[in-house]
Order: sequence, then C-alpha cells, then structure tokens
Amino acid sequence: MSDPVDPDEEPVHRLLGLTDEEFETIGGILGRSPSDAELAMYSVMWSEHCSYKSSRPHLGRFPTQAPWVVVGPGENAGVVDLGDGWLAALRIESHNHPSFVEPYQGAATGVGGILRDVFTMGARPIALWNQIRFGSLDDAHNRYLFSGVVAGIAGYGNAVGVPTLGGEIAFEECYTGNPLVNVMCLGVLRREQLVLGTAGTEGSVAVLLGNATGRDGIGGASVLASASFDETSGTKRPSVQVGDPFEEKKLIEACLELYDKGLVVGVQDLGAAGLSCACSEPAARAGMGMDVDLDAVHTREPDMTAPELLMSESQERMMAFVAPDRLEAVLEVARRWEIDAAVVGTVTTGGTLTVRHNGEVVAELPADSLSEAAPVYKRPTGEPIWLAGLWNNTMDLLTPPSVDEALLRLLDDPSIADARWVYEQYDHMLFLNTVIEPGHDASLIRIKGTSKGLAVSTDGNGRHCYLDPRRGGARLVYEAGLNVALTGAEPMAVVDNLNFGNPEKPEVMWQFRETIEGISEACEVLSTPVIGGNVSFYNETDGNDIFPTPVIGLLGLADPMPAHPPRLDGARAGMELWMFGSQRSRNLAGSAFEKVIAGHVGGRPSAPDAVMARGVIEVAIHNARLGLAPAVHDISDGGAAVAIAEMCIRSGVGATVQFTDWVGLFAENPHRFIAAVPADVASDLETLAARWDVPVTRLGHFGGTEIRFENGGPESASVGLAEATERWREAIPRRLAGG
Amino acid sequence: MKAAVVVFPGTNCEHDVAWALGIAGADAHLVWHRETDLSDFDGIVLPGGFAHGDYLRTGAIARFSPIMDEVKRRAEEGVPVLGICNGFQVLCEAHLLPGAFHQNRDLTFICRPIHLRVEDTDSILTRAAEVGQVLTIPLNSYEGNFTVHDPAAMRGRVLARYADATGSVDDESNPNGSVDNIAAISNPAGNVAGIMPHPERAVEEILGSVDGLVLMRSFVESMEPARV
Amino acid sequence: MKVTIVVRRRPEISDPQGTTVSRALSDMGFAGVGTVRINKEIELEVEGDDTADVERRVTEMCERLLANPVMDDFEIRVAE
Amino acid sequence: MKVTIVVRRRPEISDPQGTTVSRALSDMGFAGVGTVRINKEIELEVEGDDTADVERRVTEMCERLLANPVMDDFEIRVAE
Ligand SMILES: Nc1ncnc2c1ncn2[C@@H]1O[C@H](COP(=O)(O)OP(=O)(O)O)[C@@H](O)[C@H]1O
Ligand SMILES: [Mg+2]
Repeated sequence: MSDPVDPDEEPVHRLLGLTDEEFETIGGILGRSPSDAELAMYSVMWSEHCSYKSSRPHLGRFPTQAPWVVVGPGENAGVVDLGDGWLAALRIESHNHPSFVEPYQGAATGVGGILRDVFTMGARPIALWNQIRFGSLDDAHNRYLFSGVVAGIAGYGNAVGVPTLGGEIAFEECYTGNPLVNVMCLGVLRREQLVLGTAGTEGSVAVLLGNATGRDGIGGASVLASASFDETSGTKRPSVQVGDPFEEKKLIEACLELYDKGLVVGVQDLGAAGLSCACSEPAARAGMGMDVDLDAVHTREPDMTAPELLMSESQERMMAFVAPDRLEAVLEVARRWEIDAAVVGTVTTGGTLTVRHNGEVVAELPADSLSEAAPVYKRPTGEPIWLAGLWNNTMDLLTPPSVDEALLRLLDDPSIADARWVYEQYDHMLFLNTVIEPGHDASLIRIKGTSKGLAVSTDGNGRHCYLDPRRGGARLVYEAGLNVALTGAEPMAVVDNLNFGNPEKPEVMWQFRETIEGISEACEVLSTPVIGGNVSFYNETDGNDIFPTPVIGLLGLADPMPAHPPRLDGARAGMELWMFGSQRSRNLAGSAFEKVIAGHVGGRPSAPDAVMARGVIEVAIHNARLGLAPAVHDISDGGAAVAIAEMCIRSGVGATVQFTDWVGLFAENPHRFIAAVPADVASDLETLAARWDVPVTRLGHFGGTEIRFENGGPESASVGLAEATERWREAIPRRLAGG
Repeated sequence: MKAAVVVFPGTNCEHDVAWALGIAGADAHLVWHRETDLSDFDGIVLPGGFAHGDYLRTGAIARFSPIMDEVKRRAEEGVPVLGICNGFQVLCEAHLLPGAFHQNRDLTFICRPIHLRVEDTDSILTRAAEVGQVLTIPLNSYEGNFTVHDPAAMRGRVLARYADATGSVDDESNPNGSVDNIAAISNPAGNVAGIMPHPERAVEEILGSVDGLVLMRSFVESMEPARV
Repeated sequence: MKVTIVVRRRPEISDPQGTTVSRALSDMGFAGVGTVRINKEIELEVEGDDTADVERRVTEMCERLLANPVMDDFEIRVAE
Repeated sequence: MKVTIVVRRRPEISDPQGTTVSRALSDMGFAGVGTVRINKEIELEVEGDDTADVERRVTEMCERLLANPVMDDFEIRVAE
C-alpha cells in the first residue's frame, strides 16, 4: 500500500533545511540526538546564508592582506587604517529575498542590518550606499518593488540619521522575479575605539540591548535566503520584519557611548541567526563557553518557545559583553538612551554553550561547533555548455544606427538615465561631510578636523559578468578604482557582494569561481585587498538563474583631499574635450548599446589590461591633486557617447565631438575617462598622461546648445542639449508615472 | 554667547547645527531633552531629525519632553528660539508657532537644494538678510508641507517662501505643497522662528553653498543684545 | 478596556495621500471612486472599568497627544 | 456609497509606532495604558447602489492596493 507522502511526516531537521548528513554530523558532535532548541541553532547557523558552506572554499582566493588592513574578512566589517589614528570600517550585504516579499520593510531592515555590522566594530556609521536591481519598469509589479525599495531605504536611512551617498540602479529581465537589494555602510573610528566580536574572559556577562524579541522571521531570512523562490512562495510567505529606525538610532548612540567610555570587552550584532549566533560566535572567538538564560530575554509576545527565542530575527538588537564590575555603568547608559537591556548570559570556560529556558537546560553544545564545524561543500563546477555559443553570437546589425537616435534611446534607458528620482529621496547631506554628492562617479566625504577625504564607488554589471564572469569581475574592480581615483583618492580596499544563482548547478559554481578569480586578479593589480563581503545564492526564479551579479564597493583615500576635486558638472564652453585611455579594441559585447538598441546580449567583452588600468588611475589621481581638468567622467554604460552627453547635460553646455565610426562611440572598453580641459592646463595634462603611457585623444570641445558628433560623413549627427536633458531626466519619473 | 542645541531621542542634526553655530560665531552646547534648566543660554535651537521616530505625527511626542516647558519659558522671556525642520515641527506642535505639517504633496522624501525668497527681516532668523534676497539652501524632509488655519493671518510673520532662482514665488517653485509657499515663519515678537530647509547645511563653500550663513548669523547676532 | 480612536484630518485640509490613492485606484481601472480620505485608527488597551472615566481619560490623551487640534478631529469608541 | 476600510497590521508583526506612543502616554502620566496599535482607516466614496457589488469591488481594491497582503488584515464597512 502506498500512501501519498504526508508533509507532516517530514522529519523536523529537513523542514529546517538541514540535510540528512548534516543531521548525522550534529548527532556525532553531541553524541546523542539533538533537542529541538539545538536543532534550531544548528539549522540557522549552518544555513547557506550564515555558514557560507558552498562559497567558503572559493573565497579563500581573495587577496586580503596589506599593511593598512586592520581587520580583514570574517568580522562584522572590514577595517583599514587611514593614518593619524583614524580607521574606516566597511561592509556590504544583500537583502534580496526579503525585499521581494515586502519591498519597503525588506530594504529598510537591510539598511538596519548593515548599520549594525559597522557600529558593532566601534565605528560611527557615516554613510550608506545601495545597489538595487529589478526587472523592467514597464511592468507594474517591478515599479511597485522599485519604488517600495527606494522608499524603504529612505524611510530607514533618513530617520536613523545616516546619509545615503549613492549606489546603483539597474533594470534587466533576469531580476524580474528576483530583485537584488544590496546595501553598504562606511564608518569611521579612532583606533582605540575598535571593538571586536569577542565574549571576553570568564565571568563576563552578556547584555542584550534594544528591541524586544518577537517571532520575527522565524524560518525567515536565513532559511529564506537559502531556499529558492518558486510558484508556491506566495503561500509560504513568512512573517515580515518591520524596521524601527528610531530604536536603531538610540542603539547606535548608546553603543558609541559604551565604546567611548571603554565599558565593553566585545560586541556582536544580532543578525540573521539571532541569539544563536550572538551567543556562540563571540564565545567561540574567545575560546570560551557561555551560560544563557532565555527567561531573561525581553519578549514582545508571550509564550515563545526556546527554538523561537533562539531563531528570532527581531531587528535592532545588540549583544554587549561586559566585565561584571562595569555592568551597572552599562545599564545606566542604556537607561539614559531609553533602550531596554537584559543580562542574558555569563561567559564560562570550557567552550560549552548551555541554554536554559523555564529553568531547564534546553541546549548544551560546543559553542564553536555552530560556526567552525559547519559543513563545507566543494560543489562541482563546470563551464556552461552554452558559453562558447554565446561568445560566437555577436551582434549583427543590418543597418548601422543613426548616432543621434541611438544616443537618445540610451539616455532614456532607466539603467543609464538620471538617478535623481532615487537619490533625492535620500538624505545625502547629513553630517556636513558630503563634498561630492550622489550623481557623480564616486562620492567624496571629508573627515572633519583632518586633511583626509574618503571616496567610494560601487559598481556591478550583470551583463558583462554573464558573458565573461572573470573579465567582468575584474573590470568592476578597475571601474570602481578609476571612479574613486577621479576624485583624487588612492584605491585602498574592496568589499564585494556576490549575487548568484543556484550553487547546486555546476555552471553557477563555475561563474562564481571565475568571478572571484577576476576580482582577485584586479585587486592584486590595484593593491586593494578584499576586506569583507557577502554571498547571496539561490537568486533564481522558476529555475532560471539571475545573471551572475557581483557588486564591488571600493574605498579610496585622498590625503590631502584636493581643495577643488573634479566634478562631473564642471565643463564650460571653450574647454577642450579629451579622452584618456586606449581606444584600440572596440567591442560592443555586453554593452548597453547592444541591449537597448539591438535587444542583444552576446559576444565576449574585451579583457581588462592591468597596465593600462593602473596608468589611467594614476593620471586620474594626479589630475585631481594638481587641480588640472575640473570636470571628469569615466566611460562605462553606453560608452563615450553617453559619457559625453552626461557631462554636457550636467554642466549645461553642448559639445562638438570628432569620431571615426559609431562603434567607437558606444563601445564600453574599460580604463577610459573623458575630461574637460581648459587651455592653460593642456600641456601639463599631456605631460602627465605621457608619464604613465596613457594615450590621449582630443575629441573636440565644449560649447553651444547641441551635442554634435562629426566624422565628415553621413553618420555625423547632432542632438539638442535640451532634448537630451529631458530624455535623461525624465526616463525614470515618466515610467513610474504609469509607463 | 551660549546657544543650547536641544537633543531629543531621534534628533540627528544636532552636531551639524552646533558646527554651523560655531562658524557663525556662537558657542554651542548639546542639551538632552530631559534637562529642565536653560537659564544659562542666550539662544536655543531645536535641530532637525526624527525626534521619537516622528511616530504618530512629526513633533507630537517631542513636544512633551521635559525640556519643552523650559523652552517655552525662555521664549516668553524673549530669548531667541529657532526650530529647523523637525525642530520647526516641534515648535508648531508646542504651539510656540502656528500651523502644522503633513506629507509632501508628491509623497516622497525630498533632499535637494531649493531656493528661498526672504520676505521679512524682522526676526531672529532673518535680521541680517534683505527682503527679496534669494538663498539656496537644502531641503530635507518628508513632512515639510506646511498648513495653517488662516493663511491670511500669517501676514508679517512669513520670513521666507519657496521660490525659483530669480525669486519668483509660484506653484512651480513650491517643492512640497506648503500653503502660500511658506518655508519659514516667526511668532509676532519675532524671537521664535521656524524654518523647514536646513541653513546649517549651507555654511561652507566645500559643501556647495554658504547661503545659510546669513541666517545662522542672524540668529547668533540676535543672542547678543538681550544678554549683555 | 479596549478603546478605538479615529483621528481624521479636517475636511478643509488637503490630504495628499488620499488624493494619490484615489488617482491610483482610477489608474488601476476601478471606476467610480470619488474622494478618498486616509485617517488614523488607534487601538488602545486602557485599565479601568468605568466607561465614562476611561472615555474622559482617552479624550484627554487625544486632546494632548493623539490628535493635532490645528488639523484633526477625533472620535472615541469604548468597547463594552 | 460611503465605504470605510480599516487596514490593520497583523498582530504578530511588530508595530514600533504603537510601542512608542504607548511609552509616550505613560511618560505623560497616563496610567494603565497597555498595547497601542496604529492602523489606517480609509474612507472612500464609491459609485453604485448594490451593496454586495460595492463590497466586492472594494475588497479587490484592498487586495490589490490598499492593504499589503503580506502583513495586513482589512475590514470593510459599507454605509447603507
Ligand atoms: N540606488 C541608488 N542610490 C543612490 N544613488 C544612486 C543609486 N543609483 C545610482 N545612484 C547615483 O547615481 C549616479 C549615477 O549612477 P550610475 O549610472 O550607476 O553611475 P555610473 O554610470 O557612473 O556607474 C551615481 O552617482 C550613483 O551614486
Ligand atoms: Mg561611473
């Protein structure tokens, strides 16, 4: 007799996402079968999201060392040394799946989480970035997701009082059922304020600060992030977590005061694995154990079970580890900032984590087994069989486009168009540090009371990485590096967010490995170690993986910061228009032109050139430091034509440009930027470029009210500045107003 | 000249305001909302941010903070009191200024520099400015849409209106739907003022504008005569 | 006792959110939707068993905090 | 017809706004205030004279726009 499988009969560990082998491993560690509470802890800690079990073997490839790296990957945020006792902390994270379920709250809680990663280190968060990707805005649901995500980032970031200084928006079919929402946070601190996630020594007490614990996200983010969406997800929707930026603001101020006064030995934020992680990881890092009393946890709802308390992902909570004689002072700070505090544990020797609930022991396990004994999977990798075909599938345009029409259509593409509708919803001026605001290649922030400026750029390009993950990954690092260099900053360190499809597919793991290889190579060339990152797998809908979409966040230091750093909008009539970098290979593969004009994604993007990358970056840095060209812009999406148009639009001036053929106008070869050059700096700039062996092309000059492209033939064309401006500015608002 | 910068839980512009007051020549001190004595101070600023998360209604909960009775008392004594953005909202809720705020007309948060036309210089906020002067100052709010029972009764109390770069005041230059483009007002005595955009964000060339300085200086200058 | 309060913006004061929702409904193809107003409903647990007394206290809460006299009206319902 | 909709966040989902208001009321000296939840009341003019039909249309409006199916419950009252 064969009954249909009763879902109720499914063993608990499988419902929690643990495989049968993992379940057996747990039995081996404990020497008995696990309790429900233990199972809950292992299941969250061993989820893909928390354990990096599929990615860990590959992440080791990243270069992570440099003399200025203070804290590398593995802690809540990476930390680098800025000199004179100043440090910067940087971290990036994804909140893709929660943002699909509920865009406002998903994005908002993503911001909350990334802030905690940074102030956990002792740093004051000073700026946020976001990289968000959706399907086409022609679709109403994508518009809903996009505007909801932006409102959520604004709602949380503005209220918590940390400015949002930029990011990226991109629209591509593959993100329709699986938007990407990545958020990045930068903090600064004095060296003596650095705090690590350690539980300290025997007798230290664990103080849970902030929000009450509720049944938030139980089976939520961590399990969610590890299981793909499919048609049934509508009915399995987990409870949504609501962000409380007000609570977070108080938590930030309280924690910073605790650090200032030297009252804590260590701090750990409560993220996706909640208390399970906040108790075990700091204990494991300190080589200690801990006695935890769940009855002390302040709860929002009655009758929560031990597994619920251990797995809850309630937001805005932190765990501080405190020497007993400092406890009263810590509680006093909490009272002053009007946040709740509860002593929930004591650090013990021996490495055992003991959890009590209702007076009974509900879990007793080696603290380090939750993190260090987590399984590692060497998943098979295999070059996709379709790749060679894709490379051969180059664009075949029967009739060459008219340059003016192509340019206008590109300016109207929401991925290229003015992002102002987004960034004007974000407070990007708070703290009075924003020297270059969103809307430029990189944002630039001063550190008051010093000569230092921090430049940050974030870059991703799913199409390029789909066509060649290794080249694509490397080029992102070079692009971000050039962007910060344009402000006068020296590239310093990188964080990465690796958004990929299903790691159980060999071709996804191949893309993953290749991307890491490419990023690593470029980081080695630029001496920008990877100091942190995040991996998001299972970004797929109905079995279709997203384009491999690594996002790079790159931090640069300008010391001294130029008095008048170049801007995108500094071109004036009469200045010459120059291009720096090589124009040799002219390749449209993966370009916005192919996608937007020909509806084509194919071919193989050109390879980066390490020597040229370095040279162009040096020219950019010295240009800014010497105060030569006042307006610069890197050439990326849409090629030189779009870069020139953007500089014209932002500066409010036309230009006349000589070109040879249209391919060169729209190709996206790396390591190039344009500059507006006043006559009196021309010879200095030429000398500078020659010193770094960087080719210079004099393309034309600025002036007039048109953007003219001339090659002496019928391809010559012209676009009115007003029309170009209108297209570029209105592309996003127009679509949001209803298509 | 000592200025108090009041900090409610959720306030976030306190350091910026203190910085700008410093540039304008005052000695600024942060004061927690549970304090009840401001007799030492020659001027009081309620800075921007999200006091109490802006929950329920912007400024509604902050109005009941212990410090607010003292702010009222000092205001009645003629001490300059300035509310910026969220601080303006708190002053309205506390009935130190007329009117109320609701969501921006387009229901989005707005962070960008806008133009203001100075309408009246008889106040602690505008005494150093000139009528008709156009200032470029960042706006940064979601609930910046000013409304008042009887706009006509606001005559002589409107300090600045939203305008375009040439100073013309119309619907087009109204970023958030505020009645009569009102961006800044004062009480009849002129010693309590509120402004929705952020003058403290426009006090240094490197940040893009110094147009806020004339307003910050007005405030600082107003502190002197009363105290000497 | 369970108390429900509705705080309504006075009709003469514009309600940008209501206007936007009304427009969105029409855009979505819902015909015949007129004015939309968006109010706040506040549910409150209050100790006490004297309805009149609870009502008096809640009225005070509304006057002082929950409603803004400049632009709001309110209505209180005490569940028996 | 005049329709009133109340959109409530599900009870298991946290309501930071309600929590903050509850605290503020206690701080102001109002004793005995327990949980506070803040909901949305939407008042709508809808053309039509068949109550059942109006209710059906409004339910659809709630499902598609006015309430968030992931986190809200809603209740519809049609005035006769
Ligand atoms: N999601 C976002 N949030 C904030 N700012 C954004 C966002 N997306 C884009 N921007 C800003 O808009 C500008 C243009 O973005 P983008 O077109 O992606 O730049 P680029 O072409 O130089 O890579 C950048 O300054 C960026 O910081
Ligand atoms: Mg760029």
